[in-house]
Amino acid sequence: MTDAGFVIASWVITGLVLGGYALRIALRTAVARGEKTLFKPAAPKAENGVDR
Amino acid sequence: MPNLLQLREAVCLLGRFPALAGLDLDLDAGGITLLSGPNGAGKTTLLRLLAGLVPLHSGTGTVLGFDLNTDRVSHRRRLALVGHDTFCYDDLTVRENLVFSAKASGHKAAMGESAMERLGLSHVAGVLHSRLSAGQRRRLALAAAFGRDPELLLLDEPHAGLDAEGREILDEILRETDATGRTVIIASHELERTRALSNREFSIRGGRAYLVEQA
Amino acid sequence: MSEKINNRDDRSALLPRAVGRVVDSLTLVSIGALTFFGLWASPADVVQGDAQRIMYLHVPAAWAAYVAFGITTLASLLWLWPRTRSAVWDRVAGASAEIGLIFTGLTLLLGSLWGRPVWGVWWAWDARLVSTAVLFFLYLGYLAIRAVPAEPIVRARRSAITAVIVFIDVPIVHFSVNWWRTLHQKATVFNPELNPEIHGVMALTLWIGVVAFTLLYVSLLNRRYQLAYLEEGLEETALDSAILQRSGGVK
Amino acid sequence: MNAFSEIKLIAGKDLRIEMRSRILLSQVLPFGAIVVLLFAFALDPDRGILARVAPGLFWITVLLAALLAIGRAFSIEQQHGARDGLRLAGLDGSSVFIGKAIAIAVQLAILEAVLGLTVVVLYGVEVHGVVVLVATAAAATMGLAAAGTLYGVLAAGLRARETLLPLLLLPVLAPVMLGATRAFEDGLEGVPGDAWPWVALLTVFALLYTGVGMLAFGPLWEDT
Repeated sequence: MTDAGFVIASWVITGLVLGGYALRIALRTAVARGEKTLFKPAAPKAENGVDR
Repeated sequence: MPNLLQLREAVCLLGRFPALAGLDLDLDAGGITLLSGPNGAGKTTLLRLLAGLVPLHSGTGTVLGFDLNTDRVSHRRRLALVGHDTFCYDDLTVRENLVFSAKASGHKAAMGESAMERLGLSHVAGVLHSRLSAGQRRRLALAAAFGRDPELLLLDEPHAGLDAEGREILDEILRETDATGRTVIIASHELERTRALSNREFSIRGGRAYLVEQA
Repeated sequence: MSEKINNRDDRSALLPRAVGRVVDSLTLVSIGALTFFGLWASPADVVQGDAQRIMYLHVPAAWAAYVAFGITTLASLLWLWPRTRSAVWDRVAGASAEIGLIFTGLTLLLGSLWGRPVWGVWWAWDARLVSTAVLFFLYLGYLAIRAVPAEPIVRARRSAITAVIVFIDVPIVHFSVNWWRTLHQKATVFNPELNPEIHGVMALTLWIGVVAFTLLYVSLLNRRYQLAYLEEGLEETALDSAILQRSGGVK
Repeated sequence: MNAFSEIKLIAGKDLRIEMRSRILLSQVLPFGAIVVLLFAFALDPDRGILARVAPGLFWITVLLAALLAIGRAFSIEQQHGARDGLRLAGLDGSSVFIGKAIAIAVQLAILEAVLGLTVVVLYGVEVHGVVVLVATAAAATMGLAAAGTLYGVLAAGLRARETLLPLLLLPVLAPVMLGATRAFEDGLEGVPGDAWPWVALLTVFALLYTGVGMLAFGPLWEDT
């Protein structure tokens, strides 16, 4: 791979990593918002906490 | 009589499950109080909350004058809890466990020794915890608690797993403790036996407490 | 223990909505500018050629990672200090550490991509690379502790303490690794140090990179914070109904 | 009861349990020995590499064995709710921390002595600079015990503690591993002068984590 290839790859990877992360936050936010209005009150979660 | 404990809207979580769901409870010092109610009602969690072992999720509570939201540690030396576990080490003998427990709570080793005698464990003093029978372990757990000379005694199913003789010893000690003005709280399924001892009863259901009118 | 904190009645977003929008747009603009300057406007390096352009991402990413972990530490200390204790700081600490971890991972990836054309290897035992890798694992551990479900106040306290004890290790790691490489590495085969005298357009580009990644960090932090707040709200709602159900609807 | 007798009580209890159960002798030491043996398989003893890399292999082995010892120190508190009993006793958190750290340090010291001897014999290491080696081992052991106790209580009581502890602890202990290895190399190569700065670094690490541990152990011990 040429130097330019590495440069392009670095930009692409940066875009994928940061874009992917931002997208994940956005999706989870949408889910969190949606649940709140769609199923109110949300169903109680299963009991799976810390063990003592 | 001074107020011993007060809980308001107490919520305690086991993981994400609300074991106590807005429990209110008021208790004055002295006497023997019985907590009755079905399994999973929240009795064990209530006792652990009073002992400061689990935090309050919401609500308020004071025990022996300490606010459970700001300090659930300082009152511990003045109470003892007998739970389902023995709180003892497998690789220590009966005597070593009791002496350790007494010393750790700031008492003399002799306190542990005398509790051992009182519960009739002297003949197994040198036996490792891991080799004790279930009944002997129950006695050991009781001895560890009594060896701390507590102002407030919290007992979770203390009769379970004890033989007839052990039960007699336990009831005798409870009466003595009561006579000295200390407070005992017992969670139990053995209602006949414990009702005879106690002078008030709360029924715990669905993570809440309800006063039972005495007949 | 410590006094109770109110988990619900505090800010749902870190930045006011309008400010958040401005930060978001500035982030996009500055990333555009960085791409333009980094790929076209700045000249190729005399020694490293085009490969040196990776620096315009690598260095800002490392910078943002350090800022993020710094904020995590600061927020954790603010949580631990009774007078400033607030669920806000717990959320900031968690959100910032997660973003920091992403940036650290990216720094390592970019360093590797840069190392290959310049040094001829994907990985070199360079002091900075090694300590960045250790940093990555330190904060991975912190986030693993955060992920363990617990009573909110318990989780917040545990996380805040963990953040502080993790942070203490950072200078020790840096110091020991630097010392190790300088004591035991003979004349530097690789010269990972940036040419300290970067002039003109190259310096400008690097600065744009730092600004862009800082803005990106703030923007991500704001969003991640909001998400943490929303998810706490869902937990709380679920818990309220569980409590209601358990007590048989008595209120 | 003063802090000193509380510390003595806790350390004495942990060491007595260890003497009875002999987990260190019957499990941790053999584990360390087999790791030492496996390194020889992997690196081929005939090439003369073993003696040169012995310090690194030794400290990696100690580190892995230390993880087991630390895990054990907190698993004894999990059985039969012993931890609840200890919490109810109302002991000072920093006393429990120091007590448990001392017990772990004693066990690590024994472990290091036996494994060190094994490495010297099996890898054909010529021992020089005993003073520097002992000082290094002492400082590193303190650091391992302090950081190990602190992270041990952090992981104790959590669902995934067995897997969480190594993930948390190994990066934290990376500087200890690095410093102790370099100091051992310098000591064995007959240039102890180079080793002392590393010993100083190890000491700083140990003191730092002891200090933080005394502050942080109490709340962590309560919460998990």
